[in-house]
Amino acid sequence: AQDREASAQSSSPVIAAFKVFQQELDTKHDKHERLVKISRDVTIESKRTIFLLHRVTSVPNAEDILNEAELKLDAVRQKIGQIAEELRGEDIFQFHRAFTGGEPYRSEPSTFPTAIPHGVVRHAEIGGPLKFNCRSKRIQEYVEAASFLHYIRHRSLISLEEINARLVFMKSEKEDSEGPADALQPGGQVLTFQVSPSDYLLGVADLTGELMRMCISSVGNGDIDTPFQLSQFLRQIHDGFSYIGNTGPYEVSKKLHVLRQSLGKVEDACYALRVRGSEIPKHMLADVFSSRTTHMEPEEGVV
Amino acid sequence: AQDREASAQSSSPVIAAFKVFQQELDTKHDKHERLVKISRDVTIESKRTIFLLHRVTSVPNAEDILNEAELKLDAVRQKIGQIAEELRGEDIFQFHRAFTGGEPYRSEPSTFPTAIPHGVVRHAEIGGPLKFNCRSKRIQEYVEAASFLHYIRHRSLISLEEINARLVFMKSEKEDSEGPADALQPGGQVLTFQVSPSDYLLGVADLTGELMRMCISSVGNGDIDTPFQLSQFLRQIHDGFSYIGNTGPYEVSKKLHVLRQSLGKVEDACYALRVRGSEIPKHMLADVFSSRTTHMEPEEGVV
Amino acid sequence: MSVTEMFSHIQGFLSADQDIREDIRKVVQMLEQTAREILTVLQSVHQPSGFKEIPSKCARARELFCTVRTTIADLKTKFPMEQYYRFHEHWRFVLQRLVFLATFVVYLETEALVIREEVAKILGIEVVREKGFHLDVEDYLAGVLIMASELSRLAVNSVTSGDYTRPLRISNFINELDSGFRLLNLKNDPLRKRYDGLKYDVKKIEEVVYDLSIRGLTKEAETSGGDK
Amino acid sequence: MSVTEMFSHIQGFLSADQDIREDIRKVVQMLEQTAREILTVLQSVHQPSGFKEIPSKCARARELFCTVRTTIADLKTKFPMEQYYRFHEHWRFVLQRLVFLATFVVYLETEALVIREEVAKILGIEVVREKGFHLDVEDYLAGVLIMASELSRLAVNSVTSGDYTRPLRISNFINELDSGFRLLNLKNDPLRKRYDGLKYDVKKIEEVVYDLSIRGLTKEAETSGGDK
Amino acid sequence: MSVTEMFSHIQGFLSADQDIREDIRKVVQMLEQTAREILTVLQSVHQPSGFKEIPSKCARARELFCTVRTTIADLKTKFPMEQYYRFHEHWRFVLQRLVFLATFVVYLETEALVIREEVAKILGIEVVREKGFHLDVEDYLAGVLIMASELSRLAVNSVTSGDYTRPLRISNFINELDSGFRLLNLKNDPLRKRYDGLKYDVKKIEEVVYDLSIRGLTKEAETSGGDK
Amino acid sequence: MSVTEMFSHIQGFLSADQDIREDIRKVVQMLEQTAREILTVLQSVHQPSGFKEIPSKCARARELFCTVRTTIADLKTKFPMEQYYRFHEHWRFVLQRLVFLATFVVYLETEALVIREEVAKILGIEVVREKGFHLDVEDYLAGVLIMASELSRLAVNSVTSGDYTRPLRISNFINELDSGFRLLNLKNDPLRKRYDGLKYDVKKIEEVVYDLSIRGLTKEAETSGGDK
Amino acid sequence: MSVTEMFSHIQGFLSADQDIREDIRKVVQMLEQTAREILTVLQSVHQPSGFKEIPSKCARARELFCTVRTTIADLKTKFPMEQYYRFHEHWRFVLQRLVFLATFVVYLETEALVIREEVAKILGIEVVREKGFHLDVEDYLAGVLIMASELSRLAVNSVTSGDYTRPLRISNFINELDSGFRLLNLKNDPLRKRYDGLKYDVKKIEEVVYDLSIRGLTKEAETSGGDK
Amino acid sequence: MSVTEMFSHIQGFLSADQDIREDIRKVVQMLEQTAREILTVLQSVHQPSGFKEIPSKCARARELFCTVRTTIADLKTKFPMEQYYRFHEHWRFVLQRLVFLATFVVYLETEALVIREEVAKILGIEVVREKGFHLDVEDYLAGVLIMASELSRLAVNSVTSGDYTRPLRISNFINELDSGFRLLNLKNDPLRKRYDGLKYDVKKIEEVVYDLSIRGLTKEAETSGGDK
Ligand SMILES: [Mn+2]
Ligand SMILES: [Mn+2]
Repeated sequence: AQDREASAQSSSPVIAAFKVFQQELDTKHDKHERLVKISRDVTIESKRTIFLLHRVTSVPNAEDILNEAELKLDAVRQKIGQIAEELRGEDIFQFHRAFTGGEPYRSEPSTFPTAIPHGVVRHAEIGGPLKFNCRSKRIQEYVEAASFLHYIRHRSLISLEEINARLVFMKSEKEDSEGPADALQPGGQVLTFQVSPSDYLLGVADLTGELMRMCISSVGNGDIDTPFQLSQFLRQIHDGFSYIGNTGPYEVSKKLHVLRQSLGKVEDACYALRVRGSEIPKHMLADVFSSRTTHMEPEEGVV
Repeated sequence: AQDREASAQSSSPVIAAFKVFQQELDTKHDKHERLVKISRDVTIESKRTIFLLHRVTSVPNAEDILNEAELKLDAVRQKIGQIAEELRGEDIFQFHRAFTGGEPYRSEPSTFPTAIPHGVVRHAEIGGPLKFNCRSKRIQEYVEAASFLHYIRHRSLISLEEINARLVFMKSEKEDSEGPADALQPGGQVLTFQVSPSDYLLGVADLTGELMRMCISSVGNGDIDTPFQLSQFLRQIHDGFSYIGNTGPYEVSKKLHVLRQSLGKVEDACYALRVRGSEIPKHMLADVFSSRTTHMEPEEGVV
Repeated sequence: MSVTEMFSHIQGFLSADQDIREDIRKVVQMLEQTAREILTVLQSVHQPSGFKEIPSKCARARELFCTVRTTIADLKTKFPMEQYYRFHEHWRFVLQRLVFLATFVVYLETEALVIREEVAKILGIEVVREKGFHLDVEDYLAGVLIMASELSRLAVNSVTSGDYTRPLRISNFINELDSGFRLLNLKNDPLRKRYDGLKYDVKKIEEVVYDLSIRGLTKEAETSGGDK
Repeated sequence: MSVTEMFSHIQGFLSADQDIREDIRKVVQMLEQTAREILTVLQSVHQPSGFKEIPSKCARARELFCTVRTTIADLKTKFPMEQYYRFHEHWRFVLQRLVFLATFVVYLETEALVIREEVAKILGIEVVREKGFHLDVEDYLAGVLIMASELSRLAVNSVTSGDYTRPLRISNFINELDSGFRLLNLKNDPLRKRYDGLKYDVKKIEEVVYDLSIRGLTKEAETSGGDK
Repeated sequence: MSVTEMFSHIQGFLSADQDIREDIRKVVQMLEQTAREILTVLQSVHQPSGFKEIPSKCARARELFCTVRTTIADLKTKFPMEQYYRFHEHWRFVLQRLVFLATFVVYLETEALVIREEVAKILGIEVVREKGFHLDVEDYLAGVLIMASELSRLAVNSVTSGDYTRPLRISNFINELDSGFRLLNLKNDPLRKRYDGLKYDVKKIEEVVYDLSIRGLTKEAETSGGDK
Repeated sequence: MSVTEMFSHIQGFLSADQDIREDIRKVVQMLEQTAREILTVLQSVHQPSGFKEIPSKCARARELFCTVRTTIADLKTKFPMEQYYRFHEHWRFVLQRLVFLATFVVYLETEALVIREEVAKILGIEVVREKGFHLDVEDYLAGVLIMASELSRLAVNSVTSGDYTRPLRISNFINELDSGFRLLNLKNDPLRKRYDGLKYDVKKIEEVVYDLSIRGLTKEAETSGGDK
Repeated sequence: MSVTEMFSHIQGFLSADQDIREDIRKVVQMLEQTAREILTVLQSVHQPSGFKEIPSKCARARELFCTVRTTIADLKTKFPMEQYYRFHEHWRFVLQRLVFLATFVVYLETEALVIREEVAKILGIEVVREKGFHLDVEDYLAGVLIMASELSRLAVNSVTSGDYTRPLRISNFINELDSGFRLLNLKNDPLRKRYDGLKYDVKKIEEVVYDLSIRGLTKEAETSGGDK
Repeated sequence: MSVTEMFSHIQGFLSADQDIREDIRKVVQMLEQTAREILTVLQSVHQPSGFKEIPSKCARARELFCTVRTTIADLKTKFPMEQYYRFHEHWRFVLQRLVFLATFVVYLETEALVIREEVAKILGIEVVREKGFHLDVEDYLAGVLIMASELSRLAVNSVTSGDYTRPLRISNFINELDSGFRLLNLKNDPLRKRYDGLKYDVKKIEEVVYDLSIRGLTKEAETSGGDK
């Protein structure tokens, strides 16, 4: 559509230069659109996994749910693999590129007042479209889901290394458009995706909210061990975050407040259990709950 | 509908007391609703008058419009008379009552931090429904309209006393439900409505925005005297407000900024006229415009 | 009159107004001070040992209300009475606090809701608008709602102090209050917002009564409470 | 059509819109009034004496729903139906309250969750968007969640009134609701926030059940509750 | 229907809504693309050489409006028509841009204000709400105001290109528009704000006319402009 | 002096100021680091096993306060002392945290409120303004209020750990603090806001004591707690 | 020292502080009053007739600065000097206004930038921090920037009053100021924000000069302005 | 690995990152300083006498770009090159300023748009991402847009200096730029926002050309401009 006008001016070197820019920008935009699409799925599927995992507190056979969650997370990892693949041609060594935008330094320049002045209205910074903020939120969502599953399985905190270890991909076959020659290169075709420490940290911070929800549900379902375990675990995470304090990324301090509230709710729940439990001996307590659980099973067993 | 439950408890002195409160509050609410309805008309009609007055710059016979505006304002005054009437039984000497809410001290307690603490969430101040904020805005709107008309007629600022002098009402006849005996009382049945100095001031502040619009329109319509007159007048008002500074009601300082912008726009318009006018001798300038005006008249004359 | 003259004229109005407000603020600060003192006196009822002292504490509070009356008398002199609502915001907050304190004292003394007329008398003010410095219904009701919240706290602390009958009486009283408020057609105003808080107080007290019920302590209470 | 004519014509449109909103507001106020009355009727179930009266109270509430249907019928006449979402915000709040009241009445009558179709019928509105004034899924769910919170309060007060079976039944019901909500993929919207509150209702009810269990009152309940 | 079934059913509703919004967004992006292309075509009228090409450029723009109609036709299929206002925000901005472009094309062709009915036809949509995807008055007026601002720029560039008659014609046209808007009782909404900008456009054009007048270029224009 | 010379001169001032602030920021970061370490040490009291370790943890915290004193001594050298308030904002936050930590340590050791003079000594600073780097009353009070909130958490966790006497002692302590604060005439400042939070802490702790009372656990506590 | 004693003691501190602030506020209000009067005097230069009166207006303003000096002398007595920055916020705003007024007076008199030392003398305060109540560099610069903005207004109004030479002189002055500011390494603070505004003033004045140039009015100015 | 260990592990990462950022910030401050100096040199072109000095000023600016290259070379050593985008935000702003300055210098020298490759060379950086520290298209375009705004100012000041041909040349140049930008499919990003500002620059320059046209000064310019 723009050809006509453009051709009229095609002699101009400026227009010629801008045609090159047009191509470069469009290529970026397209890749960006693809990445957004893929990574949106990462969010959605991670959120669904978390939702699914919450059912663990109310069904008799948790293992089924854990397996289903594992499958869902496999699919998410596939998507992350696609992102890595997508970025491979761009920047062969590091894949931070598409995710640095998620570092706090973009959205909150006020933490670095020297580098990015505020007042200049017309001279505000101009960002490339590829380094946007939301994508790393998506990776944080994956961290949240993966660490939630890990906690339910192992009752421990997954490490950054463990997270990253599962984000190593073999070159996917569908990319054959680049020619089979690539695939023949010996040993080189391994893609890795590195979750940044900040994203890991923020994902773990979000995890605490889910753990709090799980604790409340557990109490609601008569599970008396989980809350105490959770309060211990949450306290450790809370102490960890206190230790990092305001040296971490900007959002951490914001999330610290929510984390503190979650911890308070879990501590309150443990307190309530203890106080109520104080009225009869402990062994009886367990009886009470086990009888209640069996009482409820028939209904739930159908699911 | 509530009778049944209420009757069951009618023996309770608490319920009895609350029935009294119910009546008192409902009476207030009803009066409030009526006042809101009347004073909403005050706003709407004042705004319409201002709108109408703006046409003065574009039509040949301004007098018609001024008379129409005068009629509209008479109607507004009627409404204000109704408000005064409505409040008469309430508070025989002063009618500030229904309008104090419009004083800034309600909406912005921060200016009086001692009296009205902020932090106490559950103990926030509780206001009666009758003293709400918007009503004096409505009176300000009337001040704006009345002073606009006055300016166009007399090229001067209407005083608070002149405003209030036109808000003296004889007891309206429709209130005969109160018995004719009232009407017979000699000389006593005069109602006055007092616009507060703050409302006057804020109305005048708003006037400046309309004057700026009028100035821009005047330039647009080739009127070269009005802008210079207006800039003089606006400067006087601006100096007046500067003189009052932050000793006035809270909103004044907020409006001062807008006022300054309006003055700047008017000064720019005068500047533009002067600069353009500098290119030919003054008497020719007048010719140019008068020829243009006649050129346009035939079309507009139809309206 | 020139524009400049008109503005100095208006400026005169404004300064006079500011002076009045300054005077009012000072008196209101004194009222707040006394209100805080009364509160401190009454806080002791939440202490385990506090129940026995209720009569003496109430007496002490009543004394302090003398000071309140004197200060309010002073406040009345600071502005023309027919402009009550012009300056209402300045004392509205403290007035509601004082209503709370007055209703709380009377509740402690009689376990009944004190009527508006009585509160007005305690504060040395009028009920009817036309008569001068008066107590608005809304301010009265706001004070009553603050008291309701204090009573939910009292219910909790009564149990701690081993008094199992008081929560039941408080529960009845609060339920009656709640029914009363439900008769009112509250608009979307601050009073409505505060009334929404009453639900939490009702719920809290219901839970206290529940705790007593399930442990059979209410029966005990009924028995022993009969001779109260 | 001259420019002037065209603009006069347009002015007509603009005024009409404001009038519509004014009309809607008035009807919505009437709906709020009736909703409050229904609530007052139903509140009595929390009273010790209230359980026996449930049938009569529900009947009374059902009567008031007639008024609701009439008022909503009136509301429908105030604007063209295809502009439902243009004015949705005006009645969203009261609609959710009415859903709560309807689901609560039906729960009290049948101890079952009333489906959306049924609620729509009680309110005299549609389920399917295309058919006109309808009940959005989100509004239905919001109303259900308000009811859940009311039920946790009911569980507490049942015990106070000596009814030990009701909490168990409520517990089962709420657990089923909770399972249902878990099936939904809620975004981070107001509904999600409200749903998070459900967990606390579940917890509260569970604590009541627990309190009954450790005292052996559930067994008593099962025995005596059999004849319900 | 069991609670579980019901909730699965509801989940379907919620997903569907998100899908609709996603679909709408995509089509709207295509509309924005075409709008930009039309703008590029029309921009050339500001060039010195551009005036002669107006007919051909308008023709080209008209062709692109075919694409607009096709895309809007596609947009209409993405959601049930009675939910127009549910999703209005998604296309409001681009719709106003398209109105601007349509009114600008027609102005260039005929130097007259195109009425809403005609704009609606160019965009392939309705005028009357009831009939489906339509053009709101507010959106129409917003588009007209964008055009007014473009015309003030055109007046300036006409002079640069040596066309001294066009500014006079634009001046009359804009004055008529301004009179039209004065008939409207605009609230303090975005439209009012945009309308305030019109005064500056009027002023700018008037200054151009003034500049021409004092140099006697308007008479020249009247003479030479007669053969237009 | 030319304009250029004057501005170069001024730039000298500005750079010097920026350097000072840079220096202060670095030292303050170190203080924050140490404060975080002390907090980590003290957090362990919330652990079930933490009560026995209180003495050793407090001793460890006391050691870290040596580092605090050294760092603050360093901070004092970074700017002229009469400009304390020029740079106050830089360290105000961490200073309040340190006050909290100091008052918390002393509370854990002695269950008493440490006075300002003592806190100043622990931090190695002055009490009197004129003497140099000092502890403002407001900062001291802010720190005390942070501790109050930590104590309400401690009361909860004590019960979880099976210590039923501590909440009673905390309750008394907090009530005393509350009475103290009621003596203050706080303005509408951050401190006032924080003080409003104290009411919630008081209420929270009262509810803990209530929960213990109604289950007879306070008597148990009194018996077993007698030998404390 | 008991908790009560300690808090009474602290209350003493707080009252003293509040009293100081109250005293400062009163004096600052007087300063604001005088500043407003000076402004009113100087505003007249924007009037068409104002240029001739510049000398007499400046003289009048100089007289009012005597009052300023007296009032500031009074202000100095209200607080211990080493706490200058503790209360800085109270007078910072008015101080910047006064700097603006002083620099503006001197500009009108001499068309030159007055240095900080001179401004300090006009206000009767120190330049060097250590010596007492002084003029901070930042406050001086802020005042200068307010003046720059006033000058851009003056350039416009000069033209309106038929003085075509003044804008040229203002343009040179402002450009020099701009170069001066470009020497400064401003942080992201309020000053930086205000400095960004200077760019707009520069541009505005350049456009005034442009308007004069293109109409040959600067040459006219140069001719007639030569005898100035 | 315990939770504590894991967090100190992460803390290590974060500190390392902070250190790098601190280093980068310092170098970036130096770049900003030099950029400000170049700007001061180039500002003189807006002065009446400035046009003759363009060559010498450009030469001086070119010298300062040596410093820029050295500083950027230093910057490159502060972080691993493959993490360019990790730290991009720190230098993005100053880089865009430097691009502006480079394109402005070249425009003054040649009146042509300097291509990205050339700008990269002037700054001593790469064009291709893979090769190291490079110049993003977006940053290049942003710098070009800042220059466009500076050119609109230059057009105004050219007229003041009596150069009537330059505005025409600038107008053509800017129009070409505008066409170029319209080819780009800009998303809703900061670049898009800044591009929206270009419209104002185009309009401003059009008005300057208009002013020249209506006074017949363009013809004069064309005649005398031919020998340029
Ligand atoms: Mn989450
Ligand atoms: Mn207005």
